[in-house]
Amino acid sequence: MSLVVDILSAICLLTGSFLILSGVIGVIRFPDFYTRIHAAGITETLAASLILIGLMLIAGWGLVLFKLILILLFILFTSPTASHALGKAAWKSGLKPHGLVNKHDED
Amino acid sequence: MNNMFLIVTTITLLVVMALALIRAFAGPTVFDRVLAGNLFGTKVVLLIAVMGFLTGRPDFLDVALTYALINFISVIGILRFVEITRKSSPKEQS
Amino acid sequence: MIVFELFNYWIVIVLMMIGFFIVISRSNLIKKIIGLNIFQTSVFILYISTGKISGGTAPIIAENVTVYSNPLPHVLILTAIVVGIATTALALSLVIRIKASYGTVEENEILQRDQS
Amino acid sequence: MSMDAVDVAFTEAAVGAGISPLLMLATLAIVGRYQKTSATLPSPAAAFILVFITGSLLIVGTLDMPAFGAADAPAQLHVAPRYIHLSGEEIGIPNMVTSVLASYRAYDTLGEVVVIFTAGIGVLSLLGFSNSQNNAYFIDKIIAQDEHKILRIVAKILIPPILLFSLYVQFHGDFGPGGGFQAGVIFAAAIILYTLFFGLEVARKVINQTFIRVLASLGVLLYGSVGLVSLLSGKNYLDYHVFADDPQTAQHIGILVIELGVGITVACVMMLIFFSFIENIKQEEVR
Repeated sequence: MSLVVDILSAICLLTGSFLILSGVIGVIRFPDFYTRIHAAGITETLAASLILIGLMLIAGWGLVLFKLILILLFILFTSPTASHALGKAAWKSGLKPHGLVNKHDED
Repeated sequence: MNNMFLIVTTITLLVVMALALIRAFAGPTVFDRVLAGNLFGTKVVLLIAVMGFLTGRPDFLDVALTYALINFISVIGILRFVEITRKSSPKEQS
Repeated sequence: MIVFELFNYWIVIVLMMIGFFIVISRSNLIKKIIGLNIFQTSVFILYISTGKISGGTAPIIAENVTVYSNPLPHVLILTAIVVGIATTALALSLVIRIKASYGTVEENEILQRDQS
Repeated sequence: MSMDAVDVAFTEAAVGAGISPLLMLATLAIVGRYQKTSATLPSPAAAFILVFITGSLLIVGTLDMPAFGAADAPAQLHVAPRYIHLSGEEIGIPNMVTSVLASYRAYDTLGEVVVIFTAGIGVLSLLGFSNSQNNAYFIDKIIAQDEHKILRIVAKILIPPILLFSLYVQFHGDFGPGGGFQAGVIFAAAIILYTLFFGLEVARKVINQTFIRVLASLGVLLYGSVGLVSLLSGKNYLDYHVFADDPQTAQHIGILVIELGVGITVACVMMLIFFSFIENIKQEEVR
């Protein structure tokens, strides 16, 4: 039983690590702000949840589990909201997506 | 056995934080920098949680929780102030 | 190996010198305050790192733990951080007043205006 | 975390990541971001050389410092072992940082709280004790232009848990990381989040300005009067043993009251500072 939990938590941790790595590579490599926010926003939520779930599996019952669930809830709430706020603020400030810029310049 | 995976996760998190810092320095617009800062912040939350388990005292998740909250507040606040600064000095807007 | 024994002081010094450089080489008062903040942070790290005892854990009493790190620097720095933000706020409000009466926050422009 | 300073990490997380950059940005918003940089001071090269020399001298100076983590460094030898070994029995709470902060060195902490309070008064007197009769804050105009509905809803969901969490931090400081300083800052951060989305005008209605001014002073007074009570009962200043017969219970009561005073003062001063910063944001005149 404990071995199964260990393996599950290891899988969760490793998948989470892979996802954040891919997310940050997207943030580094993508050409403009909106694609970057896409890379960061999408991977961040799932990766953070996976890592926290992996930790929960290690933690077992108790106050620690409760706090981890609390952190997970907060991250699930705040991370998409922050991404939304960023995207909206960037759009309002007049930042256009990569492809659109050229079109407008030519007009 | 479990520790090994925790260490792997920690190292990945550190690498990711370094890469996010690169974007924060390079980012052409202020929003790129805020995005990288947000990314850095969530990674710090995860890092504190993982480190708590790694050092064997997972009671200290309070710090991670605080960081998650405050990180959100400061990202939102920074965006608000970017907006305010842009609107309070209209002549600089090009 | 001396590098691993003293690296905490070196990190502190590098950080401290970055702050110092900003303070003496920028004329913008807000940048100077940011430099002072970096300097202050380096002092915090210096204090905290002297409190560490290898093999010890955080100074919260727990079972099966005998070695704790030194709680005294933690107390000093804990209060110093909050005092630091309060004094930073004071400095920033001084900058706001300077801007209101001089119309600039550049140090050399303020000096020029004083002399003329 | 690798230096085991949980409480400090807590404070730095709350202060360094939240309040401090927001204050900087508020100042930038007031002062105007795009200052023309006419001429920097003489030359960066001279400054760099000076910094380099100082840094090298300091590094030479570290060579005979005790090594990182050494258990026999002078800092570990004198008063710290007493705190570590006896605080469990004398104070009876697990978190040594709290027991040193609020009991052994309560007098120092009183000084720090007074410094924070004084800084708050200084900020208020520099930026003006406006009693907000004019209802035209610039930030309210901006918020009215752009309501951010989603963020408002999320803020409404998040603020009560944050306030609750700050109370948890306040009263759990005896057992885990936390205490008055951190709780005050977190509380203030929640109010700041509220202000940024619902406007200064509304926030001023929720948090009465005069009330928090009085409350900030009451926090310091609470702290000081604890000391006065013990002084009048014939013990030393801030000696908690007058509150109960059992020394550990007495310490518990004393620490609880003192942390409460600290928390109230810090929260109120941070809110006051933030309010007086953002009410100074104005539309820049076009010259």
